[in-house]
Amino acid sequence: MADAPPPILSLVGVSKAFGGVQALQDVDFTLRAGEVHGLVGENGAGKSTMMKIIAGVHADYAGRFLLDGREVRFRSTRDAHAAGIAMVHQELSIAPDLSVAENVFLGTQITNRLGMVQWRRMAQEAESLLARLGVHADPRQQMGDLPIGMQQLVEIARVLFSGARIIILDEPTSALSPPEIARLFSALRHLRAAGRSIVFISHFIDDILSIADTVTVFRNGRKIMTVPAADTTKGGLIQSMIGRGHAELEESYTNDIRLAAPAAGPVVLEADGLCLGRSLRDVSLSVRAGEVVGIYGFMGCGQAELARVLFGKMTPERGSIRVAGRRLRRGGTAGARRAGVAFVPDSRRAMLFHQEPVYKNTSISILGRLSRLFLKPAQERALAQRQIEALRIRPPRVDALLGALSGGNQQKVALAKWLTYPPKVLVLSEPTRGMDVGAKDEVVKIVHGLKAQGLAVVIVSSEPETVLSMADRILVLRKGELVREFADEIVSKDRLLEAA
Amino acid sequence: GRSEKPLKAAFSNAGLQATWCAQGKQAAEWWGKLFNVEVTWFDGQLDAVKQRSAIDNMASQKWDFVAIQAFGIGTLTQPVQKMIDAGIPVIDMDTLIAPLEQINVHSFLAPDNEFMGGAVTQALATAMGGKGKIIMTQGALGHTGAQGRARGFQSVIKQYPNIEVLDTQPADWDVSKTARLWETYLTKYPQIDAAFFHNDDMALAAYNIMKARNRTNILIGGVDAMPPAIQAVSDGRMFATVRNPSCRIHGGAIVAGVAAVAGGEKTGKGIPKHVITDGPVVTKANAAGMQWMQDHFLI
Amino acid sequence: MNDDITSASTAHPAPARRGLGAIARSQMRNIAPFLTLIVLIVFFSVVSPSFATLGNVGNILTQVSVTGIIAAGLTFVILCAEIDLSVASIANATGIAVAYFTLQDSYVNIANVPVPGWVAILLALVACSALGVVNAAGLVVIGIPSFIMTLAMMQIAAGISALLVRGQIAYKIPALISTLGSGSVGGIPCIVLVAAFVLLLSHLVLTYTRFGRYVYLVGSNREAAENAGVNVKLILGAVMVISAVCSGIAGMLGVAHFGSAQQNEFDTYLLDSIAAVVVGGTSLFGGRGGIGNTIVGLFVLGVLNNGLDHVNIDSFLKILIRGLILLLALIINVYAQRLRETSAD
Amino acid sequence: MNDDITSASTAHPAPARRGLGAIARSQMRNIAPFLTLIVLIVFFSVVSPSFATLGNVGNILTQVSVTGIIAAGLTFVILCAEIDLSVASIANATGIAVAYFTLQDSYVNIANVPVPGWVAILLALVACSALGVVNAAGLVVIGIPSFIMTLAMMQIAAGISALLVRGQIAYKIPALISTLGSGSVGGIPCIVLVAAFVLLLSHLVLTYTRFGRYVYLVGSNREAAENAGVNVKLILGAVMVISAVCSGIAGMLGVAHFGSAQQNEFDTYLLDSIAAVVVGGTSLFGGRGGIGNTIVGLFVLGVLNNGLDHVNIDSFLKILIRGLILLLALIINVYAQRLRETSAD
Ligand SMILES: Nc1ncnc2c1ncn2[C@@H]1O[C@H](COP(=O)(O)OP(=O)(O)OP(=O)(O)O)[C@@H](O)[C@H]1O
Ligand SMILES: Nc1ncnc2c1ncn2[C@@H]1O[C@H](COP(=O)(O)OP(=O)(O)OP(=O)(O)O)[C@@H](O)[C@H]1O
Ligand SMILES: [Mg+2]
Ligand SMILES: [Mg+2]
Repeated sequence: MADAPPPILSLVGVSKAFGGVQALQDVDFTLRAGEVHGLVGENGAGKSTMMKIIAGVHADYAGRFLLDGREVRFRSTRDAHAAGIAMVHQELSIAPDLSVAENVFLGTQITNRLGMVQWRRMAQEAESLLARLGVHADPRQQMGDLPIGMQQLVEIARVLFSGARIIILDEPTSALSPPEIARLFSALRHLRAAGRSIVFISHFIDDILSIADTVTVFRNGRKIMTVPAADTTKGGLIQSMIGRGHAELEESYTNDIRLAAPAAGPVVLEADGLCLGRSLRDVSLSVRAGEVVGIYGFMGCGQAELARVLFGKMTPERGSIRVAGRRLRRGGTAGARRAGVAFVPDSRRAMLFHQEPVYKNTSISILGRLSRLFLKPAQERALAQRQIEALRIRPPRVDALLGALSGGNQQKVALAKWLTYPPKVLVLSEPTRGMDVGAKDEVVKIVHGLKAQGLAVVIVSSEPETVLSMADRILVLRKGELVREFADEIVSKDRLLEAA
Repeated sequence: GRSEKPLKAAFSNAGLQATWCAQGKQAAEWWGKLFNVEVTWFDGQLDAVKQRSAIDNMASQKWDFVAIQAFGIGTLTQPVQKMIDAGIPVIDMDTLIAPLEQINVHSFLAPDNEFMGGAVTQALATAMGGKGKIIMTQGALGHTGAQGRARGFQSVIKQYPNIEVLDTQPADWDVSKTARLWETYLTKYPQIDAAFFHNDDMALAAYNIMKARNRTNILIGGVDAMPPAIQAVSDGRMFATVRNPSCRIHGGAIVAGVAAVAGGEKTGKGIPKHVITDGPVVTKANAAGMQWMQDHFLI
Repeated sequence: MNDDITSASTAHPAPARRGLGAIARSQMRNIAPFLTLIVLIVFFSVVSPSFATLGNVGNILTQVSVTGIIAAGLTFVILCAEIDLSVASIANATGIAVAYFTLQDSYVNIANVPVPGWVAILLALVACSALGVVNAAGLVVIGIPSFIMTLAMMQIAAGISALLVRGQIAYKIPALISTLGSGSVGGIPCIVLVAAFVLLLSHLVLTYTRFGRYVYLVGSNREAAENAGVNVKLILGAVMVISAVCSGIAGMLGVAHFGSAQQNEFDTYLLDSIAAVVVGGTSLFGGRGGIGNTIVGLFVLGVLNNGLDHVNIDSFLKILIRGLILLLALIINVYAQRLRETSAD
Repeated sequence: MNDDITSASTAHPAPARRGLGAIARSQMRNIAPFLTLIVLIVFFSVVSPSFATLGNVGNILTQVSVTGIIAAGLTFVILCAEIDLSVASIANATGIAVAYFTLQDSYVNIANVPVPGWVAILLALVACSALGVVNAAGLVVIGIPSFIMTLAMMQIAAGISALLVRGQIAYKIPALISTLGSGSVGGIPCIVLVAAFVLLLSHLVLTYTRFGRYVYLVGSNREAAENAGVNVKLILGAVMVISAVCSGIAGMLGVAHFGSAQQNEFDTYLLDSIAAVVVGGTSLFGGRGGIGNTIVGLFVLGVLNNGLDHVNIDSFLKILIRGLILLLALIINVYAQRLRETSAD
């Protein structure tokens, strides 16, 4: 990186606003040929927004966009494709109803001279492209039938091998298992060697440092700095990301961690012999009051289904769930809520009402306790106000529309709705997926606080750091089966991965 | 006369949802029993496409004779032609299957709509004393029956310079649209002396609106003279209606068919190409008799 | 979150006291249809002297009553981002059912089952609720999309109507229904009062009850509602039943108002009631709008239909004009909504 | 790529050759409607001797032809997760337009504008494309949901029909259309051949062209399509126009087939064509299904309608039976789909 090659892409003074939200403010950014450029920053810092401008998703922005030294302005993703820019979006962007092969060639299906799609050739080429990422899937299979991790890999394969010279990866590893991540990195290194430029966004600083040549840090819609990866440390990056130094945030969990001694509280949640198709096979577990149980497994190993079953969203084919001794019968999520189970799903979109005010978001789960028939908006507001203060939600207005809050504050609102009348059991599904280090830290603190209040907490995650940072006891799930329990012993990330 | 061997006849009418058609079905079955004819029904469901499918299916089966009331004029020509070509006498009831130039049916049994419209209008005009204000509420403008009734209305009204026609909007045979129109009329026109409706159903729906607003002094004329309307004429809710003789037409089709098959009656010789089947105007005076004749499927 | 967030909160400035302009913009969804209504009223008042009379106001009120009752139920369904195509058909079947259970004059040729009036009404209500329950079961238990579930129900209810009247027309209905449908109190038609009552009740339920809140939230984000422990299936089932019952009531009163029960009598009410809800500004995607919007939509269509009866234009042209004005109202809604969104937060 | 990648592949073992059972399960969406069809055919063949005859097969083919042409276009729209409620209305308007531009016999009382046959056909095609373009513009430019955009278009096209024929009936149409609609080649009705051609062409377009694959992609995940550089608005606009043109062709042939052009002639085709697409197993939520499904759906409805004419049951009961069987077919579809999903992965 000593004699830097000329930039192939640069943004100069770019700004972008959504309504009143200033997502990007006067940002300069430079990408060079043959580099992997890491991008870090808090949630909502504007990383995705900038990449979407480069990929032609957002056409209305202020500022200049230079490609190979010439000014361009993409009107659509088509223009970006034509210019050799491809992007893996943060949200899975696949067509579940189409075949795997078509997803590999999404939008660029192989045709013959007459314009007819060549299905057989497409399947063959898809198979060989996927094999280069170590994926062996039947290319004729329907995409939606694949596990999430495989779907993510197919999308990555599409972008990596599309022939684009500028490749943008927005949090591509969130659904991947560690071995898959390793294979992805190896592929990225090959592409870099071939002179492609890659932008890599991630909240895993370790990953960034291991793959990136250059790192750019964003905060609050502004670029804070760009440094060679070799010249910075994890601590330094976190410092500039969130604007403060936090020793404990640097913890990488590669070292040994001593799990707490078994909790003494009464058993609150008891699941016995849960079976659900191929997702869950005879899963039994019990959680005591004041205990945090982590359930770790690779994406698609059944942990998402387990969380849903515990909250009544799915009915297991066999097995029973007891909350405080009472059997949970088919009552859907409402029945589980009544029994004292609370649930926080992995995506914010799936738990909040963006067009409604904060107080309606916090009161939805307790309306039944406030009154049987008529609403009591004054009480709803008062309770919301209490939660806003307790969790320091900003802005502190119960009537603010939820959509106007920042992501972290939205996340707090989602938690707040369960805390007015604390539940007996809290099920968190991937509670830190896609969160920046600062936000993760907040979640850890809240979970510890709830544990102290005597809640039984279940954390289901495919991120080892998440379970390691919060759980007192860790169960490892592999292909729907509980294969290992870590309790009252020393664990580390490596041993966890080994077990999974 | 009655056929010795049982005959098989296929009937289709516009749609059994309509009372007039439902009564026709009963009449055809009644007369069919008397004449040893087994009647199979193909309902048009008040829909050109559905009736066409039904007639297509009818045409691919064997019949001694066939009688059809078309819902959409000109929509059944092809399968009907096929049956005519196969030598099956096809009797056309009430509405043209296609213009008579286009298709050679055995006979066309139908009322003269222009005459019916004119006859009721005449009765209303006379009762009005030749002067006053009248409203015509039309059926669907695309309906040939409605067009004929409107012509009859206009031809009579022309002769009365002192009768003013206030409005002639169509209500498309739809009672809810009739109600809406008449609510407007009753507020818009403080004086309405008479009202002519292209059928009795619309007339009775409008009467309901008039009653709700105490405007029952309006003379109401309708068309069809089905039992509810006869009742309404008897008890004075309606002034007059004219009989559109469903039983005569459907029963007549049975008779014509049997005559053709068993008696060898030839089209244009024994039976004319066009039989006009008009019924009389029904007022209080002849209402009871009209009801009796219908009870026995005579008119 | 932490201190630096509060300091950084300039990125999301707390809106100052909302000015009149801001309120107007945020209410665009409601204001746009209202403006359409005003324009129509002014237009017809100028064009026809008989339009802007007290009597005609009464007409318009009466004319939108049946649609209004159906649209009230449909509003619940559409707020949940579902649709009910069986409303008119269920209205028809219920109207016919109540007549079927009433003694008809001898000249009405229907083999029916007369029972006392209140029993007839009760049976008719049970019938429409049952059809609603079938819709609900199809939607939430079996999982058929409401669009096609209610499409099938539309045919089933039409079939029931056909079987009950068998091509005849029934005229007699229980006295209570008859009074409610065609009587009047102090010059105001009872049917208008019933419609007003149903709409008001629906508004109160939607705005002030727990159930109403759930309806909005389920429509706004179904998955989030489920994840918050709301019994989404129950809510969806309930709105389908509410819609069917409203349709049933409308059907009975409609039969009383028109004076007869016959097949296909209410067919036009399907498009009219959907159009009323949508033109009023309630979103087909759920969660936005309400009875207030539906009322405005009802009057837009009611004034349009009634006004066109007052002006003397070619009957054939009227159909086209009606379609074009409907399209125009939709375009205005969309642009008003867009204006609101771009100027939001 | 390199050794460590291939060696680590055990995480996702290569799936074994898919067995027959797996294929059957994955094809449930297509198999279920087909089974329904078989059951109906067997049932009617047993019940009625006149059903399973060569002549009647011809009847069924002819009867589904017009619906088939409309449904072909509608399949594009529904695969994109949109809907077109204006198909029947546009068919009617186009059929009337082509007659309007043809010299009518003197007894037909229409003030029309006769032009040479090919010009008339061209003008009619331009007319239906124009209506399709309006639908497309409303959907993608203005942003009106297709459900209500095409609801408005339904009325607009009906208005145009009314204005053109003014309550009259036109009989004459250009000779080419007349041959295609009512002629036959070697005993096979031309209209069947045209329908087969349109369906085959649609199938080829949907399966073997990029445009067709974009239709599936847009229906499956609109945002992913956008991200993959597909011009989503163009695709959506195109399917609306395709649907309108198919409807227009169906309308012209329908007029030829029925022998006359008049208002409201084709109203039933709306529900019939939607039902055909949906009963065939194409998802209203887009991305799943296709012309093969539509063809099965067409025959399910065609056999049902035709078969009921062959059995001697109460005419009033038939409407109900038709509705119930429709519902049953939908339930079977849903359960078949569910079976597939639970047995997947
Ligand atoms: N389509 C949109 N409409 C409105 N606001 C948006 C939109 N997309 C992004 N924003 C806002 O712009 C800001 C920047 O968002 P962006 O997605 O770029 O953040 P990010 O850095 O990618 O965060 P994360 O790490 O959570 O992915 C946020 O406040 C977000 O709420
Ligand atoms: N000031 C208040 N007093 C009483 N209830 C209120 C108040 N504000 C909100 N609510 C409650 O909020 C719900 C609907 O009110 P709100 O006006 O917020 O709805 P909305 O969805 O914003 O509707 P709109 O479409 O009018 O914007 C009702 O349940 C009502 O009880
Ligand atoms: Mg992002
Ligand atoms: Mg409000």
